Amino acid sequence: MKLIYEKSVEGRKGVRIPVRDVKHYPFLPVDLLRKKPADLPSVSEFNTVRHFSALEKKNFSIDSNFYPLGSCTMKYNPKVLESAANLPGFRNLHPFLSYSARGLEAAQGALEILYNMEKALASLTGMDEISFQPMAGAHGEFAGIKIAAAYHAVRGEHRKIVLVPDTSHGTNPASSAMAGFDVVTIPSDKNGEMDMGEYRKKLNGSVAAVMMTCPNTLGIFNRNIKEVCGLARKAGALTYCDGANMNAVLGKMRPGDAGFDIMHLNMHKTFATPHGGGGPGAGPVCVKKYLSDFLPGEAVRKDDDGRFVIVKRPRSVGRLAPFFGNFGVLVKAYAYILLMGGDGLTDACEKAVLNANYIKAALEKFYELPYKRRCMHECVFSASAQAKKGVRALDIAKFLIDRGFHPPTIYFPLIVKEALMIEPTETESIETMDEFIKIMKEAASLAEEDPEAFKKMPVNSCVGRMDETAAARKLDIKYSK
Amino acid sequence: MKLIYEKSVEGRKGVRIPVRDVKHYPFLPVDLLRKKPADLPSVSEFNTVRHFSALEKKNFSIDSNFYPLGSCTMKYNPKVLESAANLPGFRNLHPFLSYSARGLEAAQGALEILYNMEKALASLTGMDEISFQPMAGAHGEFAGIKIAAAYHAVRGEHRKIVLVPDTSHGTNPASSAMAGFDVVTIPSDKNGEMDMGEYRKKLNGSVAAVMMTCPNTLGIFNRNIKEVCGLARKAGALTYCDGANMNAVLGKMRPGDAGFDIMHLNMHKTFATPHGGGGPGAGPVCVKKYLSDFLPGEAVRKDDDGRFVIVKRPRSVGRLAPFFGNFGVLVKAYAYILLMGGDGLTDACEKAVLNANYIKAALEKFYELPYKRRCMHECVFSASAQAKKGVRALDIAKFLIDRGFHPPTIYFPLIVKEALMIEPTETESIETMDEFIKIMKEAASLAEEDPEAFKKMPVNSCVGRMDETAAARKLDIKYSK
Amino acid sequence: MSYCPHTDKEIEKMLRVIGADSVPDLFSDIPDDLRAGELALENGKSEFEVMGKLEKLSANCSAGRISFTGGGFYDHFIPSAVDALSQMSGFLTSYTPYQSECSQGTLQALYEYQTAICRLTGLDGANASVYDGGTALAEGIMMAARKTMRKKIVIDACVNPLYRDIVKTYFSGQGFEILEIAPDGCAVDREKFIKAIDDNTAAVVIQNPNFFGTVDDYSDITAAAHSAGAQAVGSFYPVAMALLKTPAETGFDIATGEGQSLGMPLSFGGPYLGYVAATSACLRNLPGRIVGATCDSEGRRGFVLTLQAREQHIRRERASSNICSNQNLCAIRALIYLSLAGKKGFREVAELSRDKSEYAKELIGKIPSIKIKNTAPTFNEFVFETDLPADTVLEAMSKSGIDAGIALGGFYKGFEKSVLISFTEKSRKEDIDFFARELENFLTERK
Amino acid sequence: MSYCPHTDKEIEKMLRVIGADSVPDLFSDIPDDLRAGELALENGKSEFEVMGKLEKLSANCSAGRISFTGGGFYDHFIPSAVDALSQMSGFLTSYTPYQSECSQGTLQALYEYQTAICRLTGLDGANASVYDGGTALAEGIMMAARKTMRKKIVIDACVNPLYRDIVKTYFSGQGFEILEIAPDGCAVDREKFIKAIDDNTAAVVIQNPNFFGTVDDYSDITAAAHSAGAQAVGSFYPVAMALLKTPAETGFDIATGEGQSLGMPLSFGGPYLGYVAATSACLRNLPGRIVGATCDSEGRRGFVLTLQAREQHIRRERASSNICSNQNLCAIRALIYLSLAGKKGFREVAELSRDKSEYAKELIGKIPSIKIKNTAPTFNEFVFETDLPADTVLEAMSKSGIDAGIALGGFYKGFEKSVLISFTEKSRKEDIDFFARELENFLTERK
Ligand SMILES: Cc1ncc(COP(=O)(O)O)c(C=O)c1O
Ligand SMILES: Cc1ncc(COP(=O)(O)O)c(C=O)c1O
Repeated sequence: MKLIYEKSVEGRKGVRIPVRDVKHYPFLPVDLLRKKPADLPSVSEFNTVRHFSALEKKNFSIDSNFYPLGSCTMKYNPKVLESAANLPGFRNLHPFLSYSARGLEAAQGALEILYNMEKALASLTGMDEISFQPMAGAHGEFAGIKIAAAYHAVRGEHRKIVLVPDTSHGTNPASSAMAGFDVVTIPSDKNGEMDMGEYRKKLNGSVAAVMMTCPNTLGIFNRNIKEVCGLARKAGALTYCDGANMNAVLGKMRPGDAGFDIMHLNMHKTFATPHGGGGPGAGPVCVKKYLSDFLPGEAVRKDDDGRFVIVKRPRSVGRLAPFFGNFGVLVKAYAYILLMGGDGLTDACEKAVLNANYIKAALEKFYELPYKRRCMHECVFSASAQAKKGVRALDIAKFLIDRGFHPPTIYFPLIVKEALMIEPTETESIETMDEFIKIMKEAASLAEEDPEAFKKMPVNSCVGRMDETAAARKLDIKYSK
Repeated sequence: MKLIYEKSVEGRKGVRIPVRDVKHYPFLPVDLLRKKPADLPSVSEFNTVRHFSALEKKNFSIDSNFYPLGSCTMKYNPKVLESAANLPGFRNLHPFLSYSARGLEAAQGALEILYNMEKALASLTGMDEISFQPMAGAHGEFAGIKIAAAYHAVRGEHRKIVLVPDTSHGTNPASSAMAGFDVVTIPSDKNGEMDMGEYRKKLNGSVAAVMMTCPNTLGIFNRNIKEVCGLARKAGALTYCDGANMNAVLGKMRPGDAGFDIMHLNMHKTFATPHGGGGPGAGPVCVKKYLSDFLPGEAVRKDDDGRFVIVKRPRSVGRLAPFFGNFGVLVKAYAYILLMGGDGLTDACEKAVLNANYIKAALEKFYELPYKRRCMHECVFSASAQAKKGVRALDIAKFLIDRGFHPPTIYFPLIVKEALMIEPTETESIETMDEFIKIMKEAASLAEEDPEAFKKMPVNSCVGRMDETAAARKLDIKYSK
Repeated sequence: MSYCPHTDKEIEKMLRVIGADSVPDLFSDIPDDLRAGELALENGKSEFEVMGKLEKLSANCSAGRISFTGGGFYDHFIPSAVDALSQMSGFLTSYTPYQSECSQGTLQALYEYQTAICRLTGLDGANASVYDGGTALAEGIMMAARKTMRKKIVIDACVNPLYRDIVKTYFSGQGFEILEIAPDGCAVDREKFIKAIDDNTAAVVIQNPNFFGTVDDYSDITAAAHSAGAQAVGSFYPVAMALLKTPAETGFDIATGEGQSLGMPLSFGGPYLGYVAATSACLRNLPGRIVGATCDSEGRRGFVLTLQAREQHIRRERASSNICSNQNLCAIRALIYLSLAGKKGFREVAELSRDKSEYAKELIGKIPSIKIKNTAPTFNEFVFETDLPADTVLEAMSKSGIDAGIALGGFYKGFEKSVLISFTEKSRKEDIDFFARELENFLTERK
Repeated sequence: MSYCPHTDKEIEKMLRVIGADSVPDLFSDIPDDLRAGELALENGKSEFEVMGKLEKLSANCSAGRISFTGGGFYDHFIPSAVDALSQMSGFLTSYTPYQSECSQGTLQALYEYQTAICRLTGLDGANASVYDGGTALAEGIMMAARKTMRKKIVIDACVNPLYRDIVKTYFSGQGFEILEIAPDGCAVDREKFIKAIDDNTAAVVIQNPNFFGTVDDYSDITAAAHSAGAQAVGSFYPVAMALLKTPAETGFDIATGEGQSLGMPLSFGGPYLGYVAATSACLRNLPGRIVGATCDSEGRRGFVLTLQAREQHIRRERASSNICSNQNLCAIRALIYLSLAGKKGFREVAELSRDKSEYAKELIGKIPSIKIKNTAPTFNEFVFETDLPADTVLEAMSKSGIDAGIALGGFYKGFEKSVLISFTEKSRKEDIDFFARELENFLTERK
């Protein structure tokens, strides 16, 4: 399909710009001006509509496809969430209004949402205070590690190590490193949990924080988390919970109760805000009371008259976003929380776990299951048996694309060879999962019978298998005509 | 693809209904109640979203396909029109408010739209007053013929005949018949215009009205319309202009000036309101001053204080809609008129005619052109040469579907054998038309080389060629499980 | 400005292919004396200006107050998914599904819609929509007239007065006799009505719940019609049908109605949705489009427009109706709405709407000077009478921010002090309480 | 309630397959002492109640008054098509395009977006977005720090103070020295700035137009940076770039900025769009996702995520950034916006915004007690000073229904009586006139 630039026709006009009701003022001095106009597309509004309508059809999406991408919680995004975020009072509110008394008046409704949501999330996580500045999970992690750094700094301690399990998501070590820490990895034991022996060995006075994902990326609930947290506390380290997988425990278990000091949530996973093909999300960072002064950005509080006010945090790690992060995403998450309520969120959690275990049980005989135990919201298979025949996880992914199913996450977590990480989420029906199971079984049979057949796949998509190596070698990241 | 009923699972719940804040009252007496609940689908909200997302993909549409369906004016529907109709003041306004003084206050903005639009449309058509009650073109025709009937009735004349040309749209004779008139058809002459000799012959004291389409459905501007109207007037008959093709003359020529007494407009064609897969449209009926008392429904007027009021029409033919017709569609049309302005509408008309003539010129050598002359907004070819090889207009239509182009209107107008009626509209670009032309040429070649190939088409759509005969014979118009 | 993509260069190229010198040249067929002069229209404006203007006009409509206005058009809740799904461009920007293979989305949806209407009414077939509930009723009666070849129509005056107007317009001047039977209180005058049926009668015409909100069982009337060889035609509020005896169970041959309540915003009167359903004996007599299931060349199920030989584009002056464009997108909205609400939820909507109305009736009924006029059961609306002209009462309520219903005096003699008030599942108890208080206060003060 | 489709029967069946007795059974791995107690959350509500509540909260935000508030976040016009297109479910409800063959829509759009950013900035490559303009600036400086392996950052205090805060947060506690150069009036203090650059300097950091609205040519500063072996990093307002010398033309190595103006609503601070572009020498050092063109097995062009070896999911602690989810949909919105506005229209937006600002500057400048603080040219905003504390002035204007800008005292010493005021193509002349009148009246009265 042509690029919008290839469709551009010199002289063609797009939307009409608002009428000019003031005179033309003299141009800026010529030495401040660009030499020639940016070569943006010259297309009609209708050209644009056709172009993006065509592009949109080339995507799989939750509304059209089962999307069991592990660790991504691709649940149904209720349509009403869009209506909520588009309410004019929210949509048109200028953020700088939060910087003046008169502006606060104008923003009361928005501040009330932040205030209420903090309460709701605190109750779900067992944490005490929350900053909404982080704009995605990784941003929340960075905030959390910064908080740990500040906490130790205030106490005059120089701790330079963050411990992460080998199952951790790549953002965990990356966020730690970006905050200036050295990352030490702890292996998993044969149950897919953190190896406590190794953990004890590596936990020492240089450790600033321990990051765990709960449940972890194998979909396994680490039964030792309380001990992990307790040991860390004794060693003077803080514990961080990567809450990306909260959908597995909502209403069942609260990281705060297990002893975690800090955590983040992924609103674009657990709280059903649409992922938009990669973002925007929101990754609020939550802490216990004793760390709340360090939170990034300002706090929203209620004053004695019931008005919402913005209060500076005395020892804040600083600002991570100009205002309150991805507010529009937060409104959607808030609407979701109100719609679901405590009962609905718990129900969602139960059904998410039920669905994952159902798929696990149904496919257990066809794919190797590296950890044979109950799973939480997702299950991780290995295609290593198939790989021996030459059919890799990637090939199975392409097979699924041809059948209209989005593939699972593949090759993650890293400790599972040829990983197929399947997270159905609670909003999928048994019919859809049965269809998926059927097709996964077909893939397994085909891998036995005709492994070569996979190499040509996908054939039903708008393009065939992409040459990713060539892409990196002969870098072409912008169109030059 | 499964029906929504086939996806239904007993006990599955849809959207949550608002909370009950009043007690349960005793049921209605049992003899008033239905025996069992209506067997509507039991599906989740997400099931519904998936179902309709899948269905939506099975349609061609203006946003995704060139749609040169003749006589339908499938132009781009600006996205802003939807925003306009959804403004809360319009969307949530109860129509019965127009029945009281206090209600009129609440409806001032809506009435202003109707008032202004009447003025705008009057200026475009050369007519004087307009009723917005008719909800589509055919409804407008019915209104117009009813007005003619009332006009003659008031004068004590018993005229029972309506004259229509053989090129007229089926709704013209059908509307006339539904209003109790006998329909007499006038043939076209060799230029594709009304045969004036035949017209003169058939025009007599029994003729209540003459209906013409301007330009006609051959895409030809009848150069004699003024004479047609003049002769009718002399004979005491009224003239009706079917304005479905107004896109061809907007700003260029006004039916009112040609002498027409009555006409309707198709807002869902000329004024860019989306057609919604078959409706809703709006078909306002416009008349000259001397017929305005007969218009259906009430008039909107401005009083001395500049307030908008609703005024009964003394000799109205009656009510054709409970209120002001498809108001939501009218808001879109009004927004379109404001966006386009007089200059834009005229420009649209010019480009519509330019585009049609371009396609005509480009395909003239490949398809028989029954009327070899300039066309207006559409051109009508005949596939009769191809039909001799066994490739009918319908086959060419299916060929186009396979190539992602919506077919032209086929087999209409009736006087052209194997008609292919092509209306590109003004919003199509030359690239798209060139692509269409190329494919139409391919069809012509293929018809020469391999006529049999057409019979299997389409093959790229979600279903193959449908058995329409079986559908009518073994009538299955509802799902029974 | 317009939405045309044409550049000057392209225009030149096209003119060359056409063999014309200029664009105005293309209009040479328009005689000089018919050339339009200057249009009395302003030039086009940008989206910003136009939306600015429309937002002002919208703000000048005080929609969204507490409202108990109904009269056949109800403020039921519309889930966001109805808009989101129906506005997808495949539904919104396609034309009539003449070419079935590239219109299966619309066609299957209509087949499902027809099924839903059949399941609601209990009847055997439904068409793909007509304009609205009023024209649906007129079309339904025309079906009966065609079938019976008779010229007399007996209609209960408890049918929505606006619909009766529409029926009169459709049938005027064609030798039909339309006999309106005045109500007995807020209900049909059974005796008079049945007496009026004779062997010239093409159709008896009934509405349930009627315009006053009264619910009834019309089996006796449809039986009387049938024994006189007439057809029974009715107009039915779909939400009430979730609970009430179906038109089929009550003996109606043809059921019609307004589908606005199934996901259409009030929108000052339209676009709404007329539905028409009928017994199997009448199906080939239905107006407008009908979708049927069939198979493709490989035996796969698919859908097409069927029985097109009834329609104007084939049969012209002998068509069963002149209708061409219908309210397709509204039918799809209704189907989406019914799918979202579902078998269970749709009943809940009906039950809640009725119970809110019962609650209000109880509350208002306690106000000393007020009389509830309906003596028979009601669904979600009823009529109350005070000692004052209805407009005085409504005016006062309006000052309290409440649209308290419809004054009936303009439609019915003897109802000058009567107000038709209605409720849906959206009517909040606190708003009903507030209204009852305001009403009582006002009436007491005026004493 | 939840959005789960499960019926009791299905749950039973699934449990049987799993071999579990009950759903709670599945949670047996959670130790008893970690079981959550009762949640302090209300039960779920229906869409009707929730939207009712949110509508009230929305109404409690007085957005939509006359506003001249900017400061890096501007109320430009957003054509309806931006919403309509970006909210199509293929864009809205898909995940990151890891599986390229079923994500070509997102991938091609991102490639086109990257191209647009390159064409605006004049630079060689851009990534697929980061969170916002502030984090983009921090990421840009980190690129420079990695490249130069130096630890000193010289930043103009005319850079948005909120962005400087973000930069400080990112770099704190890691041995970096961040040197802020106080402004000279409303412009960079050239001399001091250039003097501060030395061979420890990783990056010089500039914003154009700066936070005061002042437009400048920073070629001398970037040249000084380069001769010291430092990189030049800037933050650029995309609408201004339609007119101004490009970052490339001015010698910047890395251009970053806030894309909110390209079709994102203000939305109380987000979601917005951070862009990062760089010269070819820096491309493999970019943070986050990048889309590249390549071919499929049959040689057809297609798009993939490329250079993934830079990213956290491959390189973990050695990744060029920790970013994973970005602001993808906002990038697509920006591309749609730029396509709709087009080459010509986008310049018009810039010209109009500036001319409205010039008009206001002229008008306000005439008020006796007012001083325009910018001495150099400005783009669409400027600083004015009165004899009163800025908050007093803003408070008064607010009473007239005008949000008249940002009080600068909280951000800059010596600016306690200064207001930053901004304009876009949407600022109506009549509103500017009204504001100027109100302002003059107020200042006169207070005399
Ligand atoms: C376990 C885990 N942690 C962290 C992240 C990062 O979240 P984000 O993409 O919102 O930055 C993810 C996202 O996939 C994740 O799955
Ligand atoms: C020439 C002409 N007249 C009348 C009509 C009927 O209009 P509607 O479908 O709005 O009833 C049409 C519609 O196709 C038409 O093309």
